[in-house]
Amino acid sequence: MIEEAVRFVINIPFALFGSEAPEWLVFVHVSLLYGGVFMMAFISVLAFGSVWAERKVSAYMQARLGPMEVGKYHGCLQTIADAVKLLFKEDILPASADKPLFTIAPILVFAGSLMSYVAIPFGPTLKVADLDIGVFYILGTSAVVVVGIIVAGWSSYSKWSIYGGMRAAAQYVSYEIPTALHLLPIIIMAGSLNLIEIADQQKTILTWNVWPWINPFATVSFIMYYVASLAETNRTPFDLAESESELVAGSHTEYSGIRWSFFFLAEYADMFVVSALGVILFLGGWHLFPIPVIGPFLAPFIFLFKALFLMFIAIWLRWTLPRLRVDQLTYLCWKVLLPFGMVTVTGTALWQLYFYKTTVGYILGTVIAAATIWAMIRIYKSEPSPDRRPPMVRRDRMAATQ
Amino acid sequence: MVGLPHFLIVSAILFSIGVFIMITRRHGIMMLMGLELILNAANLNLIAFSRYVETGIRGQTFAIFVIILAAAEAAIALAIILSIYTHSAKINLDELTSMKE
Amino acid sequence: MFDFIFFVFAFVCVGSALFVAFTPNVVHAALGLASTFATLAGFYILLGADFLAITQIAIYVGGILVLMLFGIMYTHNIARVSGEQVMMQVGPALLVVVLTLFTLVATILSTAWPAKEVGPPQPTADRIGVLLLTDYLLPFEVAGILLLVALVGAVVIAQTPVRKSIEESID
Amino acid sequence: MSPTLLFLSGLILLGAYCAYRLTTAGAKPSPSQWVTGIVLLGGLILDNLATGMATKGLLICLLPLLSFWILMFFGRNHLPSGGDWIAMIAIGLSLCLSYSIYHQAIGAYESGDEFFYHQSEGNIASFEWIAFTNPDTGERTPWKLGFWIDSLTAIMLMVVAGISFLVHLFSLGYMKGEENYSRYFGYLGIFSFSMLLLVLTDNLFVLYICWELVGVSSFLLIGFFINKDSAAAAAKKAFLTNRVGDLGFAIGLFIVYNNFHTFSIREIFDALANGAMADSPWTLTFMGLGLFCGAVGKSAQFPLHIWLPDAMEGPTPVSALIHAATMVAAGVYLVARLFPVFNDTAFLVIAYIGTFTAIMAATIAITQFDIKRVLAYSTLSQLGYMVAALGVGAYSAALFHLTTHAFFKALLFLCSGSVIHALHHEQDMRNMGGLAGKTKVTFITMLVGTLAISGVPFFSGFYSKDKILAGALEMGMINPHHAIIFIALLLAAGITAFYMFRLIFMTFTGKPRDRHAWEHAHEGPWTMQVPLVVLAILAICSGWTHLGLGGFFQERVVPWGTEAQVATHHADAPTLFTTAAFAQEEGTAVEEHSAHGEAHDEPVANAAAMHEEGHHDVQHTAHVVAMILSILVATSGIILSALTYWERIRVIDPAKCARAMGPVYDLVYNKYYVDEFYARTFYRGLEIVRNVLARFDLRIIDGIVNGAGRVTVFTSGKSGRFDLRVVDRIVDWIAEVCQHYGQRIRRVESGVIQDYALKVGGAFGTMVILWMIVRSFFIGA
Repeated sequence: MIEEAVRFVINIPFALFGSEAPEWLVFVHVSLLYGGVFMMAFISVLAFGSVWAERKVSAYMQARLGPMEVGKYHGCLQTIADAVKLLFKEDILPASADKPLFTIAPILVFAGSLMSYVAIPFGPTLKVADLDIGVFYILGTSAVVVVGIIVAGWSSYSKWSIYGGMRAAAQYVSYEIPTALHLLPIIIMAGSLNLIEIADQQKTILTWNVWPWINPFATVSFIMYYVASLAETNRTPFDLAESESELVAGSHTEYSGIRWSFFFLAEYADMFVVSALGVILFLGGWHLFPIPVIGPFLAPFIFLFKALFLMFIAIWLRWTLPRLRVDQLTYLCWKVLLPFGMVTVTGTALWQLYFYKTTVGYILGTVIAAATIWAMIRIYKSEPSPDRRPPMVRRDRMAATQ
Repeated sequence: MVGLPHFLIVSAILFSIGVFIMITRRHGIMMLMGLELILNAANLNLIAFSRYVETGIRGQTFAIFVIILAAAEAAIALAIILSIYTHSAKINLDELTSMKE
Repeated sequence: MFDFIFFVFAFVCVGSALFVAFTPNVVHAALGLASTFATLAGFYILLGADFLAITQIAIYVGGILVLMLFGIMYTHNIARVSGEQVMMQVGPALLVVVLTLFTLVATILSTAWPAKEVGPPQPTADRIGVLLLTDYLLPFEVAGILLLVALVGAVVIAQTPVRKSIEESID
Repeated sequence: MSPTLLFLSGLILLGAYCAYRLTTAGAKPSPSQWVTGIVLLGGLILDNLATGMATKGLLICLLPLLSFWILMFFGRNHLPSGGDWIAMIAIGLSLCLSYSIYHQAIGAYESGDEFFYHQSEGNIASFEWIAFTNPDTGERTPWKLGFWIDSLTAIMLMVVAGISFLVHLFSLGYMKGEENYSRYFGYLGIFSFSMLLLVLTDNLFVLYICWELVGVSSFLLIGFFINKDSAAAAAKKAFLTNRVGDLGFAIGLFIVYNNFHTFSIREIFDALANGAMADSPWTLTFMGLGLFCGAVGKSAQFPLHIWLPDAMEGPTPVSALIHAATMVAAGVYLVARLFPVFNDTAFLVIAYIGTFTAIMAATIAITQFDIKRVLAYSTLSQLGYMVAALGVGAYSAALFHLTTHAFFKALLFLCSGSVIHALHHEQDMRNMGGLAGKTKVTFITMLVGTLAISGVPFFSGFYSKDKILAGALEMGMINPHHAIIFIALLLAAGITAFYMFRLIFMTFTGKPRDRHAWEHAHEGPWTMQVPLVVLAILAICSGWTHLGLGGFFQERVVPWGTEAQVATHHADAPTLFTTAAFAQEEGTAVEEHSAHGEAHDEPVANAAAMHEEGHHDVQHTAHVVAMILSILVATSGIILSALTYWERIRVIDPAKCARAMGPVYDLVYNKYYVDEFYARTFYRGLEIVRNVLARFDLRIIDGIVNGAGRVTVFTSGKSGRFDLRVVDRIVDWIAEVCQHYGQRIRRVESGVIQDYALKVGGAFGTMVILWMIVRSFFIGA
C-alpha cells in the first residue's frame, strides 16, 4: 500500500512528460521513506520517551522528582527541549581530529542501529521486510556499530576517546558470541530464522518459548541473553566504555551537538532492538492471551508494551547494580555465559529429541524450574559466612600479592 | 544486461588491486588487507559461478569455507603482527632484518 | 534496476578498493576496505546469496575489520595518528598488475560462458545448512577445529607472559 | 588311642588353656591372643569345609604367602599390633588344613587303603604352565604343575605347619618389642609358604624354585638383626654356602631334564621303572649325586656344614623353625622323595657323608660353650644320622627320625630361647647355672627334650634312633666292610647323650655363676610356655609305635605308589646292597608289628613276603642287638656326663681332661679347622687364580688393546694430515667457488615479501604472454 502510494507520487512529474518512473527510483524512494522517515521518526519518539522515562524512573528510585518544569505534566517535554538545544548548539570539530572519519563515525553508528529495524516486525503485517534470515540479519548488522565506535574513538585524537572506543568495541565483539549462542536454542526449537514465523509459533501465553515447561534450557538462555544484550548495548552494569568516572564519556567524548545526538539515539535504538529481539524470540512477540484473538491492529501495541517493559528493566538495573571491572566483564563472558550457552544448546537439542511438548516434558520442565527456584530461595535466605566473597575477587587479590 | 562476465571482471579487478597492495605496501596490516581483497575476489567468483553456471549452491558452501579460512588466517596473522611489534617495535615488514645476514 | 544497482555497487567497490590501494592512512584504508566488503555483500544479494551476504557483513566487517582496526591501534602511537605510509616499487607493481589484469580480462572475455536462464533467487540458508551437515560434514568439522586452533594459537602468540605483566604492574 | 584322638585332645586342651589365659589375662587381651584362642578352638571345623585335596593344598601354601604380602605392605604402619595376628591366622588355618590332609592319611592307614593323591589323576585337571615346541619336529612338551600328596607329604605338612605354628606362637612373646616386628612375621610367612609348597609340589622345577625361596627366606631371617655385623655375615655365609650345594642340585636337574625331558616326579619314576637309564649307570650316579648336593647344602652335611652353626645369629625361634626342624629337613625330604632315583653308588656316598657328619658334629658339640651352638652341632649330628639312614636304605627310619627330631629339636631350641630370654640374651653356658629352680617349665621341658635326643627308652628319640642303628647294623652284617658306619653312628649316639646332659647340667644345676643375671631370671609369657609344653608332649609321644606317628611310619610312608612297586623296582636292581637295605626296612616293619602283637596289613605282608626268608633272621638279630647297644651307649654317656658336670657327684674335672687331650682338644674346639681350611684353600686358591687372571688381563689383554690404540693413533695422524692437506683443500675450493657465485645470486633473495610477490607476479605475467604468443603463433600457423 505504501509502495503504491510512493509509486503514484513519483510518477506525477514523469507522467507530465509521458514516460514512467524507473523502477530504481521507486525503490530508492520507498527505502528512504521506510528507513529515513518512518524509522527515524520512530527512533526519535522512542528516544525522547525513554530518556524522559529514564530520568523519571531514576528520580523515583532515588526519592527525587526529576524534571518537572517543561511541559505541563511532570516535565514531559524536557527531552524535546534538550533536543532543540542540541540542534542549535555549535558543531565543534577538534583541530587535530581526523576530519572525514570524525564526520562519518556517528553516521556509521546510527546506520548500524537503523539497519536492524528493517527486519523487526512490529506485528504480523506491520513490517518492512519479511526476511527469511531475520535473526541472523540483526546479529550481522549490529556488527557495523562496532566499526563506527572504533572510528569515533580513533578520529577524536583523545586518549579518553580511544580507550573508550576500544573498550566498547572489545566488549561488543566478545558479547556478540554469547548473545548469538543463547539465541540458538530458540532457533533449534523453531526450526526457522524468520522472526514472524518464530513469533507465530508462540500463539498463547502458555506456549511462549521462555517457559520452562516448553524448554527449561530456553529459560536459562533468556536470562543469559538478557544479560549479554545489556553488555552489548553498553548499559549498566556493563557501561565500562563510557564510565564517566574513568573515561569522561567514552568514544564520543569529543562530540557535541547534532553529532553527539546520533550516538545518543543509537544507544536507545540498540536497546530497543535487543529488547524486541528478546520479545519475539522468547516472549511470544505480539501474542499475549490464551485465545489468539489479537487483530493486526492491537498487535503492535502489545509488542511495544513487552519491549518497553524489557527496556524498563534495563533502566531499573542501571540504578540498582554497580559497574563491573574489566576482568569481571571478561570473566562473565567467557567463563559464565559461553559455557552455559554450550550447555543450553546441547540440552535443547536433547530436549527437542525426547521431551519437547510432550506430557513428560511439561511435567519435567515444571519440576526442574520449581526445584531451581526453591534452591535459589534457600540459598538467598541462608546466611553467608562473613569471609565469603566471589571467587574473582579472591583470585585478583592473590595475583596482586604475588 | 549484466551477466556472469561482469561479476568476473569486477572480481578480476579486485584481485589485481589486492595483488597491487601486496606488492607495494610495506605495512603488515595493509598487506593483510590486500590478502583479504584477493580472497573476496575469489569468493565473488565462487558465488557468481554458483548462480550462473551451477544449479546448486555448492559455490556458496565453498565461499563459506573460504570465509572461515579467512577469519582464522586474519586472527593468526594479526596475532603474529602484534607479537612482532611487541618484540621489535616495527610494523613495516621489510624492516624486519634481524634474521638477515 | 538490477543493472543499475550492479553498476553502482561495482563503481563503489572498485573505487573503495583503489582508495585502499592508494591512501596513505591506514585507518582510512581500513574504512575503504569496509566499504568494499559492504558492496561485496550487496553483490551477493544481487546473486541471490542472502545468507552469504549477511555472513560477509558479520564476519568481515564485524570480525576481521575490527581485528584489523585493533591491530592498527595497538601498533600505532596515538601521536602518529595520521599513519603515513610509503609505497614501494609502484612502477613495476603497476606493470605486473596491469599485465595480470589484462590476461584475466582477456581470458574472461574470450571464454564462451554457458548461458543459463536464472530464476528468481531462492532462500539459501536451509539448503546450505543441509549441505554442511551432509555432503560437507567432514570439512565443516575440520573448519570448526581449525577455528578453535586459530583461536588458541592467536591467544598464545599474542599474549605477553602473565608473570612479566604482573611484575611490570607492581613496578 | 588313635593319633587322631591324640591330636584332637591336644588341640582341645591347648585351646582350653588359651581360653583360660585369655579370660584371666587382664582387662584388654591383645588381638593376637584372641586370634590364637579362636584359631585353636575352632580350627577343626575347617576339616569339613575344604573338601577338595587340591583346594586344601593351595590354601595351605597360599595363606602364608598372603600374610607375607599383607605384612610387607601394611604391617608396620597400618595394622594393629604389627599385624602378627594375620600371620597367626594364616599359619593356624594352614595347620588345620594340613591336619585335615593328615587325618585322611591316617584314616586310609587305619582302613588299610592306599593313600595317594596326584593332581593329574584327581578331580582337577593339572595345570599346564608353559609349553616348549621343538622347532624341528614340532613336538610339544608341556610343563605341568600340580600337587603330589601322599603319606610322606602328609607327615611333612604336619611337621612344617605344626612347628611353624608353634614357633609363631613362641615368637609372639619372644620378639615382642623388637624393631621390624611385623616384618619378622612376614618373613616367617614367606618361609612357611615356600616350605609348604616344596613338600606339596609334584614337579622338580617348582621344587627347585621353592628350594631357592627357602634359601632366601632363611637368608632374610638369619640376617634379621641387620644392625649386627655377625648376623649379616652369617646370613651371607649361609646363603653362599647353600649356593654351592644348589649348583650341584641345578646340575642334577639338568641331567634329569636331559634324560627324561620332564620335571614331573611321577613321569621320572615311571620312566625309571621302565628301565629308562638302565644302560647308563654312571649318568644315574652323577644325577643322584647332583641332586644330593642340594641336600648337602640345605641339610648342612659335611663339606657344606659350616653355615649352620653361624646361622644361630638369627632369632632363636627362627633357629628352632628353620635350622632345627624344617628347612634342614628339606634335604632329607628331597632324598626321600627321590628315593628311587638314586643307585647304589650314590647311596654309599650318601651313607658315608651322613655318618661322617654325625660323628664329627657330635665331637665338636662336646667342646662348645654357646648354648645355641651346642644345639646347632647337635642338629648337624642328627641330620647326619638321617642322611646315613637314607644311605643305608633305612628309608622309613630316616623319616621317622626326621619327625621326632623336628619335635624335640624344636623343643630344645625354644627352651634355649626361653633360657636366653630369661637371662637377657646371655648365651654362654659358663655364665649360667642353677636355673632349674627359677624356670621350672623350661627346665622340665628341656629335660624331656634332652632325654628324647639322648635315646632314653620310652622317649620318641629312642625309637627312631634305634631303628636307624638297626638298619645300619644290618647293613654292616650283610656287608662287613661297611660295618664302620654302624660303629660310628653308635659312638655318635653316646656322645650325643654326653653333650646334651652336659648342657643340662651346666645350665640348670649347680651354683649360678652370674649372680646378677640369675636373680633377674624369669619365665617367659604364656605364649612362650605353651609351645614348650606342647612340644614336650610331642617329644615324648611321637615315637610310641601305636600311639603316635611311629606306627604310621612303619607301613605307610613310601615315596611313590605302593610298597610293592618300590620293592619290586629295587629288587630288580642288580646289586645286593639296595636289595638288602630294602629287605631290612620291610622286615623291620614286619618285626615291629609282630613284636607288638598287631596284625599287620595285607599289602605290607605281601611286600614282605616277596623277600627271602633269610633276611628275617638278620633283621631280628640286628634290631635286638642295636637296641641293647643303643641303651647301653646312651646310659654310659649320661653317666659320664653326670660325673663330669653335675657338681654334686663330680669326679672328673673337664678342664683337666681338656688339658690332657691337648692338641686334639684344640682341633675339636676349633671345629676341625674346617673354616680355616676353606679360607686357606678355596678362598686363597681363588685369590691366586684371580691374581693370575688379573695379571693376564692387565698385561696381555690390556696390552693388545693399548697396542691397537697406538696403531690407530699413528694411522689416524697420517690420515689426518692427508685429510687436511688434500681433501680439505678440495672441499674448501668448492666452497669458495660456491660462495663467490652465491654472493652474486643471493641478491635475488631480498627477504622482503613484497619483492617476492612482485617477482612471482612478473613471472606469471611473462609466462602468460609467452604462452599467448606461442599459442597465437601455432594457431596462426
